[in-house]
Amino acid sequence: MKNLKNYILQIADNNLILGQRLSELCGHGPSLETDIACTNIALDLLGQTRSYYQYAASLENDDVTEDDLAYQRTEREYKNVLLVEYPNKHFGYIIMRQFLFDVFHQLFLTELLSSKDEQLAAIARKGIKEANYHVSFSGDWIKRLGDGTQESHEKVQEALDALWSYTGELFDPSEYEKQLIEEGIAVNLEKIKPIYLERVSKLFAEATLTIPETKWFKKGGKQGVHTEHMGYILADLQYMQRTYPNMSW
Amino acid sequence: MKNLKNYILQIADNNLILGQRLSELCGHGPSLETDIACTNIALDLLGQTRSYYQYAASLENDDVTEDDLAYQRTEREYKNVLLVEYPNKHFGYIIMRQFLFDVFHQLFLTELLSSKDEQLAAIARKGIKEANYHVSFSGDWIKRLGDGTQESHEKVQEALDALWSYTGELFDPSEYEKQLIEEGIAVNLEKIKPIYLERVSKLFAEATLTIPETKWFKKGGKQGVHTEHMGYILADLQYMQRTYPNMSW
Amino acid sequence: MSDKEVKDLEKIFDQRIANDEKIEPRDWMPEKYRKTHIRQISQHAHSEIVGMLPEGNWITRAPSLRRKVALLAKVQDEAGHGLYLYSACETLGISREELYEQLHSGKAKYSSIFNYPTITWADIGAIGWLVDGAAIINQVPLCSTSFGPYARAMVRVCKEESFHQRQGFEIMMKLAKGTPEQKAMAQDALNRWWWPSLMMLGPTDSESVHTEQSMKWKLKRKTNDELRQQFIDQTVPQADLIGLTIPDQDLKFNEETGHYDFGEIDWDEFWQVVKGEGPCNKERLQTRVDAWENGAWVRDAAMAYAEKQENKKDDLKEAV
Amino acid sequence: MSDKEVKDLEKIFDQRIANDEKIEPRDWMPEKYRKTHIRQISQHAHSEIVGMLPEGNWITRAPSLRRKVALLAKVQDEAGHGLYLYSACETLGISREELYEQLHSGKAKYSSIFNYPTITWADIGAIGWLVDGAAIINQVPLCSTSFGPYARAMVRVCKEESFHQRQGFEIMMKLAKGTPEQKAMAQDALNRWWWPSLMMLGPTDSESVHTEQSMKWKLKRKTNDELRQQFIDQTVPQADLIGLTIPDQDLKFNEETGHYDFGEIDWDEFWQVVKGEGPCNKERLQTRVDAWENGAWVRDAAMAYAEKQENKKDDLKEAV
Repeated sequence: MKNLKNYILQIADNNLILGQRLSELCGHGPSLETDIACTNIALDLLGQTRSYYQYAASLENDDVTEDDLAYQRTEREYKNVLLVEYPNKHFGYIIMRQFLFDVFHQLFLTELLSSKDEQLAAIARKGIKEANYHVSFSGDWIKRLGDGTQESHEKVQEALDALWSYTGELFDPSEYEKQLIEEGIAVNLEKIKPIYLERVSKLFAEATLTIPETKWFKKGGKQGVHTEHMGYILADLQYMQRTYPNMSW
Repeated sequence: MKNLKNYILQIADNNLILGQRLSELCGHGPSLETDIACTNIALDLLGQTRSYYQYAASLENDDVTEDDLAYQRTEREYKNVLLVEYPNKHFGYIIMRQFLFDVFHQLFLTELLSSKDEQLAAIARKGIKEANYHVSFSGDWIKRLGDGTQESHEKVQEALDALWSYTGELFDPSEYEKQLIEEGIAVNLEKIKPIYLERVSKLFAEATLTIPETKWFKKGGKQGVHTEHMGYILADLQYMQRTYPNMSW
Repeated sequence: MSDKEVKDLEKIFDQRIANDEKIEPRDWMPEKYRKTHIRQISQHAHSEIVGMLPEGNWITRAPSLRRKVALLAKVQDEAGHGLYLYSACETLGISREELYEQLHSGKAKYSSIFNYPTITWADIGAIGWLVDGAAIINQVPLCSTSFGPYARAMVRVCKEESFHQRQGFEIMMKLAKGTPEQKAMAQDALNRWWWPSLMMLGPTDSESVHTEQSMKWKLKRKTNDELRQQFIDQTVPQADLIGLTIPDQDLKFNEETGHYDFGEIDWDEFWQVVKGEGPCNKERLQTRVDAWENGAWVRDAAMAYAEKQENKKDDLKEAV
Repeated sequence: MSDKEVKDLEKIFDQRIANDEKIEPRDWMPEKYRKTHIRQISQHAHSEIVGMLPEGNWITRAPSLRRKVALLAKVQDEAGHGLYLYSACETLGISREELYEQLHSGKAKYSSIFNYPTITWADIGAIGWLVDGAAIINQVPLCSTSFGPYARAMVRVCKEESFHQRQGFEIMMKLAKGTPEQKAMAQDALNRWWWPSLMMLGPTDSESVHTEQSMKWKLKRKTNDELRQQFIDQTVPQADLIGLTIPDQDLKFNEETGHYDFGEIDWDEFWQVVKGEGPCNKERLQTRVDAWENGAWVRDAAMAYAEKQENKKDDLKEAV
């Protein structure tokens, strides 16, 4: 049960933090249309977040709510991968972060459909259509930026160079994840990794982008060892709940 | 007593928030020497902040500490002027904000020396030497930037254009301030305003900078109506105290 | 065209409007009608876009997941409204770029209310309740305005605005019925947003330009002061219902007129904000300009990519 | 100069060092001595400057005013150390700009420990206690190194470092004696910083280059492994004192040697971080580069202003 709860939080935290990062953008996008599209993705991710946290909360005692899980943990208790914390330096980073996550997310949810845990499978069923849209949106933009102008090519290549070393962690199972893979509940990351690499490589080739050679990948998020950005994300995210504890909004 | 406490907080909050803004810079200055100098000013301001809060805390019951006053109020309870919240957009803004505050601060502390409140006069006595140094540091930089290169001139003029409308509030007494001015405790702002205008005008002329024509000045800080930056400043400032309440560090 | 011909066309045009017929983009219209509509519709579109910013300021700090999602969706709706309205405006022969240029240069205006800062969570409730409330009162009559694309856009906008207004009121109600701190937060927001909301309905009739012409074109059906009275009459009982106090000592129900009498509005503040010296005017505009300028390379890339794809298609055709 | 003459000078030079005389900037020195010192002193200076960043990350969030002021002062001290050390390095005939250029291009190294993130307040304690502790062990012998300016800079640095180390230990002690959450925070920081601190003392002797030459020039007095043992022997009892557990299952006092035996260091991680792939290498360097580039216009302005003032003086002289 503890493993399951940790696993749900791990999935949910990815969505929460990426949704939070995207929602910082709302009103600041490069065009109204992209602004609306990025907000849509944020809304999808936060919607899924709520389903996961509600499920995780149901595994605890009756007093625990989705908001307790979203807002009341300390930084070391969040289990999201480091990739989703990366700042919105410019639109190239935003889209690259999104694409690297979306391809994973689509494969992940597709596998989660056949989880032995019915609740997780049900959440995945709802999420997969959204993930399909996300990957097509971010993938299209990777092509536009990669094969657009010289400037856009350089900017999105710079983002790929910076972000690629964060992708290893997506496929690096935590201890509780390993056990749940054995039990047929968690997604077998080894299975989806080669498909991931194939898909992103194909699209990057089309977008005239080059994956940097990387010997060492960054990790730590699943163990709660985050980047220095995380503290600032949480300071804003938790501001109200921390400043006005135990109130209902 | 309530008026006095509010007045002390008003002074202290200016120092705290400006000190906080300056300390964001530490490690990011345009040169090691300016980095060290800005940190020095931040240290002076935060040191004074502590004296004020300790004094204000002593007016309450024994349980209240300087940290309660610094960290445990809500945004609407902080009384600093809006000027000190302005973000560190670039070094021109940092120095302009500093200079506009420092000239005021020096005049203010000089007057506070003769406050009927001995404790305030004592704090002013300690602070005045520091303020003298601050105004000479920021004034020198205003000259360098204003009369340096074309680029630096434009940048610091841009900062002056943006910040000038925040200076009116420095001389706009709050209700409790007015009463304390009557009682000879608070600084008579009308007295120092013309000297302020003369001093800054003289230095700006030397620095080849132009004060923008301004009919309306911004205010609200003394009444706790801050800029939208304030919430984010407090989210970081209060993070630890809010996340881990009632602990000693 | 001779002056006489133009006069005749104008007569027919006026008659069509009087008959409640819709004017469509391809129909003949007087130049002044076109210009006035470009000004008003774009101003309205700009208000939606700039209006995203004060509320957007609380998305990352919303106090619960439910509120966060609702707020994000609301701000997104405003982007959508901006999109409809810019499209309606473009049918009058002006490009989106030109419209943005007018906004960014300060030539075009947007609703002054968005130059106030959102400093507590309750401000999000107050904006939904009061600002959207006043907007609806301004906008409902526009659903049957004479220019077709504008009228149709307004039908969609108003539907969503009503939803937003209820949502805002619900936030306020929840706060007003919450802890003492929450109630104080709600009251404080009402105190700060009440007067600016009244100003949203425009300058008082004696100061207002354009009114007569706008009435004829159905860009306006009631005067500013009538709309303001309607807003007050509608809102005061809502405040009573949730136990909040309208910050106006002169506010009193007048049994004779059946309306609330109210205190004097600080028109000096109104003009200060309209003239660009409100608390956030500079920041709001700068934020829009920054978003646009920082996005230039992205828009250029999309254009360059589309061209490349087009060329590829052409090459393919030639090869066939 | 003939080879023979150089050899003679070298002999005298070596003798002076052996006699514990100080070498001063204007003295003759072998080119290799100069180069090695530029490398080591600048690396040391860069470490101070980059080292400001992980701790600087907590200044705005320090949990009390007292801690905030102390931390700010500490980070400022590091800037001061950087300043002394750059000055010492400049006496060897290299400019500050060149030194920065070496840092920014990745040619020069800085201490790898600063490529780990500070993710809780306890990390500030751990850095003071462990990282400054290890630094002191590295640095104390340098107070009597052969190159005068370096030795004198180190005297000042070491004095302040000891103060910082006590301050860090005091933060840890306070946490360890605080609430269970605080104690857990302290233990967690110790767990994360322990091994990187051991790595700070450099690669194990068999992997270490430069050692022999450095010993001769008194840039080194003990081997890396000896220093590491000294650090461990000194630190373990301190951890015991405040009730924290060193995260090493193999750690055990060896009655025979009088030292602590300890577990194996993950040298793979060490080389990963040294080679630029640690958690924060890219961010740290980018932050320094950004600060430098964003400051260019400020430095240019200061220069231009100084020139103008100089010209004015000259004009004045001519006029007289």
